[in-house]
Order: sequence, then structure tokens, then C-alpha cells
Amino acid sequence: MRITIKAFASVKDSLGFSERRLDLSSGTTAEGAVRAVERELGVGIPDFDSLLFAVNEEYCRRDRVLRENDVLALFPPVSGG
Amino acid sequence: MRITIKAFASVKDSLGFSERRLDLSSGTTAEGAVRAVERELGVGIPDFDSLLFAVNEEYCRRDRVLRENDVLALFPPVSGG
Amino acid sequence: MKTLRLQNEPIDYTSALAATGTVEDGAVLAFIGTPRRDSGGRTVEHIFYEAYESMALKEMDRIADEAMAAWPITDCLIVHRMGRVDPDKASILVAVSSRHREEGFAALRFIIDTIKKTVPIWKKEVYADGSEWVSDRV
Amino acid sequence: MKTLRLQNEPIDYTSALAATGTVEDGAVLAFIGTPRRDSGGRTVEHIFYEAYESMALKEMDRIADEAMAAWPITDCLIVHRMGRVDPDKASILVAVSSRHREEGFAALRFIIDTIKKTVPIWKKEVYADGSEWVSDRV
Repeated sequence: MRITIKAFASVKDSLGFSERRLDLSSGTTAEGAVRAVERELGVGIPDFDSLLFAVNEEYCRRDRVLRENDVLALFPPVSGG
Repeated sequence: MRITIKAFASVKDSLGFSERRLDLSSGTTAEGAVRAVERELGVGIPDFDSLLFAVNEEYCRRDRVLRENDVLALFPPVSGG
Repeated sequence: MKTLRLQNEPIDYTSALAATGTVEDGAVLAFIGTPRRDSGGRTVEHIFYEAYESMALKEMDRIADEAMAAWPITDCLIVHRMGRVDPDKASILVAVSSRHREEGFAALRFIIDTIKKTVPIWKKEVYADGSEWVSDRV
Repeated sequence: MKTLRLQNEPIDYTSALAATGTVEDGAVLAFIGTPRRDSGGRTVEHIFYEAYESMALKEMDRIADEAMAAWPITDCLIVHRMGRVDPDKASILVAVSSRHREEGFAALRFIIDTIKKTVPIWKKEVYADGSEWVSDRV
């Protein structure tokens, strides 16, 4: 399946992209998708445990199973205001 | 002794003046001064018990003894904001 | 910094708020009071505000000092309109600035509550068929 | 009425606040956040804000709806700046209008607290000698 992964703020800096298309085997979780990207690019995202995940603009758990055309977003704790 | 009495809002409407000079015998209290004005003008101020008194721009009790040149102010509960 | 003002002119939020808070502060909290159009079933055409101005400014100053002593706020602004105010216009603007917003909330609340209790300002509601001092109501 | 906005332009208090509250309301409460010049001993030259804009607007909308369901507020305005913001300029303005100020205080507090927890916006502090995403700090 194909999904889109978006990265913001420091995660974008770590990964070196703000948006990327990914080909994954079905059943891959949100966390699995991010680990796949880290392996592919040979980078590690610092403070991984503090990261927030969203699918299709809704917060989700990192064990969320992705579906075709999902937009997965990955970002650090928010700091607006 | 001579004092000044000021009236505001509905009290001003009842008394028909905003400021007046009064001649009083020494030892007169704030309330005594107001009662003297009511008698002199032949008017009664409605809701007398709810009125607030100030002398020289500071809130005071109605049994406050007045002194020469005091400025006594008399007004209903405040309603600003 | 304290800014205390009674004015006949409409309140200019931009200039008032731009003057509240400094580069050291993180939060400005503001309260804007507007007269209500509906007052116990009667339609208010406009409001007329009267004050014992010199005493009102002294009381506002005392309230600002108390707030600034009780909470670490840096600026305190109180502007109240006098005379005629239409129901959709601000009659009062209170603003405080502080490094953290929690302190600002507490201080702002104290200031507004105290103004409404102690500052000698009175409101007369003017209707199509008469007028009434609001403080006279039971 | 809800007004939710992410914008690069400076926040115009006057037009924003004039649009908040109606003649039926008695109280507008507003929070203005400004970046702090001092951040843990370092001097902040300016801030850079980034957002996941579409999701941020959805979250802001959800927060406004929750506040309007929980308290009888009539208008809710949330404006957040994006991009570069200097330390003495507002980065966020939140305003609510309600008939009585108690409800406004509670709603405003809920909205700000929740924005700071859930809306996907990030702040990068830029110093003379570098920059840092604030959310990365422990």
C-alpha cells in the first residue's frame, strides 16, 4: 500500500523532508512506517518516545494500523501559543 | 464649621445638586450632615440605608465626625464596569 | 506600569493593548465590558456613565497597586468610559501583563471584581421611554 | 460565531476584538500571548512558528466547539501567527464573549490550555548564535 508521511519541526529537520510517499506492506503500523523510513534514510529521530502521531489529521496511537492513502504525520510535542 | 457635600447619580437627582457648601455645628457626623441637608431642602433620599459615604475621597462610616473643610460625598452603590 | 483613565472617547484597543506588556512578558489578559442591550426585559438605547472622577482614579490606583503587590504582574491598564456609551461599544477595558498567564488570570479577575464593588462610577440605562440608575435597583 | 485563523501578518487587535461579541453580550475576555525575550538565560532574537496547518485548524475548531458546548459563550476567536514573530509582538490572540464574565474566564482558560497541549504548532527560538525548537527541550 502507498501512504504519505509528513514530518514537522525538529522531526522534519531530523528526517530531512516535510512530506514523502512510502510503499509499505499492508498491516504496517504508524510506528512501523516511521521505523521503515529511519532505516531507509539511515537516520534516527531523537526523543522518539515523545513524538506524536496523527493519521488523516487526527491524533492516533503509534500502533495504529495504516491503510492505503493514509496521511501519517509525525511531530514533536506541540509548543504553540 | 464649613464643609462641602457632593452628591452623585440618583442621590444627586434626589437632592437636586451635585455640590453644596454647608455650615454645621462642630461634632456633626457624615450622616448628621446629610440629614441636615434633607431637612433644609425638604426632601428625603430613597434607600438611605444603602448609600455610601466618603470623606475627602476615602470611604468612611456614616458616624464619621466631620471637620472643617471636609468634602463629604454621598452616593448609591457603584455600578461601573 | 499603571495606566488609569476615565475618558469620553471610545476605547482604542490597539493602542491600549500595545502599551500593555513588555518584551519581558509572555501574557496579556484583557477584559472588555460592553453594556447589554437587554436589561431585565427592557431595551437599552444607550448608557450614561457618571463618576466621582478624582476618587474613582484614586480607587483604581489602589486596586492596581493591590493587584501588583499580590501577583507578579508588570503592567496594569484600566480605562473606563464616561458619558454616553452605546450598547455595542466597550465601556471598560482592563488589561494586565505577566510572565505567565496563571498570574494574569487571577489578577485580572481581582481587578474587575473590585472595580465593580468600590470604584465610584454609576451607570444610568436610557430606554426609549425613560431612564434608570442601575445602582438603585433592589 | 467561531473565527479561527493562522496568519503571517501581525494581529490587529481592534478589528479582531470588534468582531468578537455582540450587542447581546456583556463581556469579552481576551488572551494575548507574546514570545518572551529571555528564554532560560538566552536572548531570543525572534521566533519562528510552524504548523500542520490543516490539522491545526481542525483542532482549533474542535476546541472552540468544546468550549461553546461547555460554557454559554457566543463568540470564540483564535488567531495564531505563523512564520517569524518578534518578541514584542503578539503570537496568539484568543477571545471569547459571553453574557457574564465568569463563564468567559473559564472558557478562555480552557481554550488556551488546550491549544497549548493539542494544536500542532511549533515554536523555534532564534538566538544570535543559533536556534532551537522549544518542544525538543526536556
